[in-house]
Amino acid sequence: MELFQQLVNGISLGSIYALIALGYTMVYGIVKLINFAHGDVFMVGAFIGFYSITVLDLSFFPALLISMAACAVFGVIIERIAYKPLRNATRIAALITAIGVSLMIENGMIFIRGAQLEAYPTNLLPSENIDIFGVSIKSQSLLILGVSLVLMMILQIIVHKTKIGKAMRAVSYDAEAAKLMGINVNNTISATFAIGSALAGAAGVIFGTYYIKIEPLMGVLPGLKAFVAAVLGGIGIIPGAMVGGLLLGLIEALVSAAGFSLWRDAAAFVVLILILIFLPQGLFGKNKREKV
Amino acid sequence: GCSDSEKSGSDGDTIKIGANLELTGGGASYGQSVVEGMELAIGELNKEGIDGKKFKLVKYDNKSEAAEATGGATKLTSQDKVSVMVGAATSTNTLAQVQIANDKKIPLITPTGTNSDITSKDGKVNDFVFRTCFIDPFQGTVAANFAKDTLKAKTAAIYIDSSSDYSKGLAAAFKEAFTEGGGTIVKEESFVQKDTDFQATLTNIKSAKPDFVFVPAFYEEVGLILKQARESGIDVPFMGGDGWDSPKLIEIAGADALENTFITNHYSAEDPDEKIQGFVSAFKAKYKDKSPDAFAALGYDTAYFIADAIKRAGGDATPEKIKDALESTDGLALVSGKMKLDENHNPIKSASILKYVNGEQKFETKVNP
Amino acid sequence: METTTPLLNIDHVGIRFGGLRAVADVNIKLFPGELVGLIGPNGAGKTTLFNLLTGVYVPTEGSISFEGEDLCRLPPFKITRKGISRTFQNIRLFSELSVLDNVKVAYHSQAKHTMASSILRMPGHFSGEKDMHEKAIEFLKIFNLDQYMDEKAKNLPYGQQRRLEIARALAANPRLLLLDEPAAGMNPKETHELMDLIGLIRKKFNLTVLLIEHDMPLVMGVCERIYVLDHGQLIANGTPEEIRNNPKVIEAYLGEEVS
Amino acid sequence: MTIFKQSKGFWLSVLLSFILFTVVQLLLTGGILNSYYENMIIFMGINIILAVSLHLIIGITGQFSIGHAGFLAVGAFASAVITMKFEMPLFAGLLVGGIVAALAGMLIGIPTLRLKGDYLAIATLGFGEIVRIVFLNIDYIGGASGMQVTHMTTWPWVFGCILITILVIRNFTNSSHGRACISIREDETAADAMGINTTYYKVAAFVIGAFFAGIAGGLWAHNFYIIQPSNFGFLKSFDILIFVVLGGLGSLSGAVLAAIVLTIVSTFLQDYPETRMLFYSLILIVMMIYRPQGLMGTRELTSLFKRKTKGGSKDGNHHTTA
Amino acid sequence: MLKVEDINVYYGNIQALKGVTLEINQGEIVTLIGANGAGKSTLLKTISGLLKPKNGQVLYEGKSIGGKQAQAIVKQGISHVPEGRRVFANMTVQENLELGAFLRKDKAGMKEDMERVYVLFPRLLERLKQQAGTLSGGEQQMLAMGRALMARPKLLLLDEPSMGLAPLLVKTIFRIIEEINATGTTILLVEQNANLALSIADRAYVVETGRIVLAGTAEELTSSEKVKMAYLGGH
Ligand SMILES: Nc1ncnc2c1ncn2[C@@H]1O[C@H](COP(=O)(O)OP(=O)(O)OP(=O)(O)O)[C@@H](O)[C@H]1O
Ligand SMILES: Nc1ncnc2c1ncn2[C@@H]1O[C@H](COP(=O)(O)OP(=O)(O)OP(=O)(O)O)[C@@H](O)[C@H]1O
Ligand SMILES: [Mg+2]
Ligand SMILES: [Mg+2]
Repeated sequence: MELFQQLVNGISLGSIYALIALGYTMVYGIVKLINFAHGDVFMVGAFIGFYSITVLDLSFFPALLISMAACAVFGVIIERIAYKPLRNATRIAALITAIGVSLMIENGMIFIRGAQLEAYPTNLLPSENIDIFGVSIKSQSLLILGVSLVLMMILQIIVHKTKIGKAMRAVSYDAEAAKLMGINVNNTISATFAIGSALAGAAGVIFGTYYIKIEPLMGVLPGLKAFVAAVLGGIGIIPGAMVGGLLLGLIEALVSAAGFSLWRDAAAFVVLILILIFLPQGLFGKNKREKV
Repeated sequence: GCSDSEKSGSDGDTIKIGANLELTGGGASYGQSVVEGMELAIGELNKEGIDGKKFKLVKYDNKSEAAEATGGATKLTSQDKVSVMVGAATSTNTLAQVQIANDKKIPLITPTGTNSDITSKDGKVNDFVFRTCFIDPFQGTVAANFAKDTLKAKTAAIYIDSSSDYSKGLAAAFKEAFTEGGGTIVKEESFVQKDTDFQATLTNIKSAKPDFVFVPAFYEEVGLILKQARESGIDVPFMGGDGWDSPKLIEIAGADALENTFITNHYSAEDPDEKIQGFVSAFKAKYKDKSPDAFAALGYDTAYFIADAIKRAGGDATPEKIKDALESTDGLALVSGKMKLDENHNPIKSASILKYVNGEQKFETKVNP
Repeated sequence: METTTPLLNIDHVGIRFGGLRAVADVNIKLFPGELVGLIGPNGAGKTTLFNLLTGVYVPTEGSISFEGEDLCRLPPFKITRKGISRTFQNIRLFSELSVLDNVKVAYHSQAKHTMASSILRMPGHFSGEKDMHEKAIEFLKIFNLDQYMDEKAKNLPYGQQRRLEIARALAANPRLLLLDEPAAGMNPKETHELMDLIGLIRKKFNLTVLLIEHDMPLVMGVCERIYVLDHGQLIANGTPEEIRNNPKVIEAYLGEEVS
Repeated sequence: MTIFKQSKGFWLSVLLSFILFTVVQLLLTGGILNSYYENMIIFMGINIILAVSLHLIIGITGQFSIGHAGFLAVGAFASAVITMKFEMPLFAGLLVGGIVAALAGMLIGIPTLRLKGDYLAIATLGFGEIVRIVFLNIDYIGGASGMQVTHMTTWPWVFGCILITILVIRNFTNSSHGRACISIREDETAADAMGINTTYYKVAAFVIGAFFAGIAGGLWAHNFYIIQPSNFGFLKSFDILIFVVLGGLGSLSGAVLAAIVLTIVSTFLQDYPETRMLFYSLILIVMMIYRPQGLMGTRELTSLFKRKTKGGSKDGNHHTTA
Repeated sequence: MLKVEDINVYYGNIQALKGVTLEINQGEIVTLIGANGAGKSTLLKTISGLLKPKNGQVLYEGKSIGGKQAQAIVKQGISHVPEGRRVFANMTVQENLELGAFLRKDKAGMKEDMERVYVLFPRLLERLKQQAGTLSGGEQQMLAMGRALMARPKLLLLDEPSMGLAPLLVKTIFRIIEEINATGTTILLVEQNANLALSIADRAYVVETGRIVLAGTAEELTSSEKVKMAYLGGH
């Protein structure tokens, strides 16, 4: 029974990672940039949601939508100002910029409102415990799992079935050839950032609702974990992010359950390294050797 | 060159106080609270001044990193030549400055670093290092006795923030006192700061079926632990130390989760004591109705602690004279209680035990050292 | 020819990529000093075969031996040190390095000075580097590349980059040289010069050469024997004349009239 | 190219560095630079060593490693254990710190045999975090509270270590072995095909880089009075990475320059605690937008003083045996 | 139809085109020949908007298009099949073709053009669901051309369509180029294989180090001694 309880714990933690990882993996998949600022957009989303709820007195869903919209715009602004000038620069220069943007958002937030934390109102969504054979499942965990799954499917449909999705994949593979098809590369990349950041914003609000506590550095660790989840699943692959997130949550829960809670983060990274050594492209990545 | 400390401190009309605190990074909220308390106090003190001199606060951010704390302390002592240093808000970053304070002979006062090693280690007192708060063992012992005697707990679980010396110190003292009194520790678990999901470990604690859970940690995580613990059906009493004390704890955990929980503390913002209420309202007036936590109160007290010593030593006092004056502090009335130092530079203060009722702290009992 | 032992013996070699059998059951024997062509439609598996020979891929079936030694499962650098060196279909120079340094890298495995002697700048380092420097210049001279010596490889004109790739491959001191479409992207005049160059180095270095090309005048002009690959399998093998008239080859590769 | 020319440049740099050493030493003992500046200079020196050691791994060998703080941590704790627990002298501490870090470098070198680019980056980042968490859980070295370490690091020690680091890495880079590493950076498949044992050189780069990072760790430990696992998180790794990239990937003098400039900038910004990180990040972003190739590009400082030779590339061929 | 007037194009400090002027008339096949690095691809990229000329004019149907965004130029009817094919390897053949018609909204017309591509390249019809990256080189070239045709161009720019292809495929491709031209599409063809290019072209230009050094009808150039020596293999 306890094991089942721990599995449930792991899945509910994992779906949060998955939620953040979706946007991460989507941006990486298209732009091939490790957007370290993703976790910080997530944080901004959580705060926008918080202020919408407390200051504007909105309920959960309007706040979620406002946060998603605001983060989408924010993501596009970041891309236009910081990343766009570096499109043709080396990957590592872009990575450093992403680190810079991440620091900037964190410290900008601290500068604007201080470093103190805020607590989400606890009554936003009904929270009940569902007991099944002694295993208690929180209704909110189910909701988060459901939301992640739905978003994953929507994302998968956007990328693989819609016109903008085709444009995204074309740009991701070969931006110059995409231009020759009449695709506006700038707009397509902006759309990618908009969607990815909106997802981060949604994850922020949901995180706030679930874990209550938000603060300017809240994005750092979940951001890193989500990135690990994305890599585990095969970065750039949308269902991979989902599976990677859940897997990471399960690993962490089981390691803690075994009494090694202090080794939890290390275990996540050990698994990451092992998986990468044996499956260098992650679980779902196609093991393509470079064609010579 | 180390002999320049003679010239340190007062220059012209000002007395420089250095603050080397966690303004950014992981401990930022503690450092910022301390600064707010100190700035409030200095504002008040400067209305009168001491021997015609006013205090000037020189702030450095140690980014919550020990290395930066060392750098800041070096700068305060050799560049700014302050009379007294305040810092840091956490035990670890304070430890990083101890050697410099001793080497440069500039008093260092930590408002909130409760680790006992700060002021004395292996029986050797750090001459120039002081603190405004009580030390870890005291709180832990108080909590253990309370659990045993008042709550009649026979078994207890301890849930430690292993990234904090504070938490470990309290836990060790608790464990010793609790087992000495015949209780058993049925589970010891730990987490690290900034964790947000405690469910897996709480499931473990739940199955150990303790009568009582001791969580000596800071409110950020404690709030989440309490909430998640109650949600997963652990309804025994929880208790912690002054690290719990923040209005945010109530916001995070919610009033329901806080039922049946207790803390030991330096002070309580709800305390009707005149001095305390005076401080609380002055603080709220200055900082947009924000309620001061213990860090702010101790920051505030630290400034008065220093001012008192300088008053006694004279406005032109050298850092060494200030140190002597600090050592001889006796009966100074502060927000966090009356202050007297023992031979290890640790204040002898009483602790209060508070109980949360409907999300508010209610005075339970007072324990003297 | 039958009396000498083959320099290279490719024995029933094949490889799969997922469901695709990119190379299947290929048998090729090369004898010392030969210049042999390897042709076939796009995607026939020619480059893949080179990759198998040089250890980039490990064959899923069959074996390869060079001078009687089994090459399978050896890492690429060891195979190169055994005496097989190659160029790439898509030029792969060390683009930020100078032309001279590109050649020196290939000469590295013959260098005698150790890492320690270099770090401590012992005499061995200086003599080793000097020797390397002189050898590298020698190679560049043969290819008329010495005037570009200090230029970054990426700044070289395309045709010169192709030449540099061959020069670099030779600096690794091979007995068997594998050339993958060296004339790609060259116009007929440049191709002609390349043909002469290949002949020259073969004599000078006493090399065996296996050449992939789509340029029929080049292949037919220089090769003594030709293997034809289609869908991963050998469909023909013979002299240029035989290949030109082989109906299977015409159907799969050459088309009706050959110019 | 002759040995004579080589030694002329060599002796000149020896002379210059001797002068630099003496001037700083005199300023310190003469009290013109107070201990605040001494601290800054030492911190700068440690950063230089870190930058140069990572430069070998990323800039020269092209292995995208963002877990360098892990090696720093290993060196710091190992050396502190030697001096504090075994009460041996600083020299032994530094040496052991370097060696243990080098072993860790060999360990992390192994996954790199299969990983490339972003995947390698995240694996090394994971490695750095694992190191931190392992130290967090070792009570012998104080767990989260870390170790208190006596201050022993002085300018002569730092200077000596910088000198050795730069000499070794420069000598390595400007040799056939260094060229082998650069060829891996440029095109690993081609390097392999040219007979370069890429595995060996990748691991070698990690081992040498980690060794010097470990020495930097030893200096660090004995400068800051206290070391804790939390000092060596991934943000620290990013700091080091930023030196290397901002200096110009592939440029040793660039890495040194960036370490100096950024240490000064960061110290200067300490006076503005509320905005320091904001400025720091802004500098980073603006720098990358306007000069993505870093301060020096791939050039070396020395190439700025050399006359351009006929046919010599504008970018300078510092990788030849100059 | 297209007029390029005295354009200069730079890559950073390197000048790749120096005062190039040329003209293409409706319905022609015009070929550009020249050595590696002469600037042929640069010229095509400038016409299709991937590069911007520093000065000079590109006039298409009388209007200036020099410096316009690539997508605007595609919309006006110029399609560019780039050097090295550049198909989207991670997408299916069908998706590649659909991307070719990215800017179009007329469903019926697109369907019609799709049919036309299948007629020209029956191979592609067989492989609609296959990932483009797994096609053989020749098939990829067909796909790249089919994709460009999906934009229903009036002017088709082809950059070295025969590069790296087997002789059989080269012939097929050239036959198809003539077929496309026969249906009214004007073609600007860049080729290394000068013999072959001249054999199907109406007119030709010879490019050397960024300059047009010779121009004339295909017959004139085929018989020119200079061209024979430099580009036709000298015999
Ligand atoms: N690493 C790989 N993974 C999957 N398939 C591969 C890989 N390498 C090659 N192939 C496939 O193997 C087949 C043979 O490819 P190869 O490159 O050897 O052809 P080729 O004969 O050299 O053709 P070309 O003349 O166009 O260069 C192709 O279908 C190719 O897609
Ligand atoms: N991206 C670039 N950056 C810098 N220089 C370039 C770039 N692309 C091309 N060049 C230079 O511009 C000149 C013309 O190149 P271009 O590609 O147009 O030649 P080409 O005639 O198409 O040659 P090829 O037959 O090799 O395709 C060459 O000198 C080349 O080195
Ligand atoms: Mg090939
Ligand atoms: Mg071209």
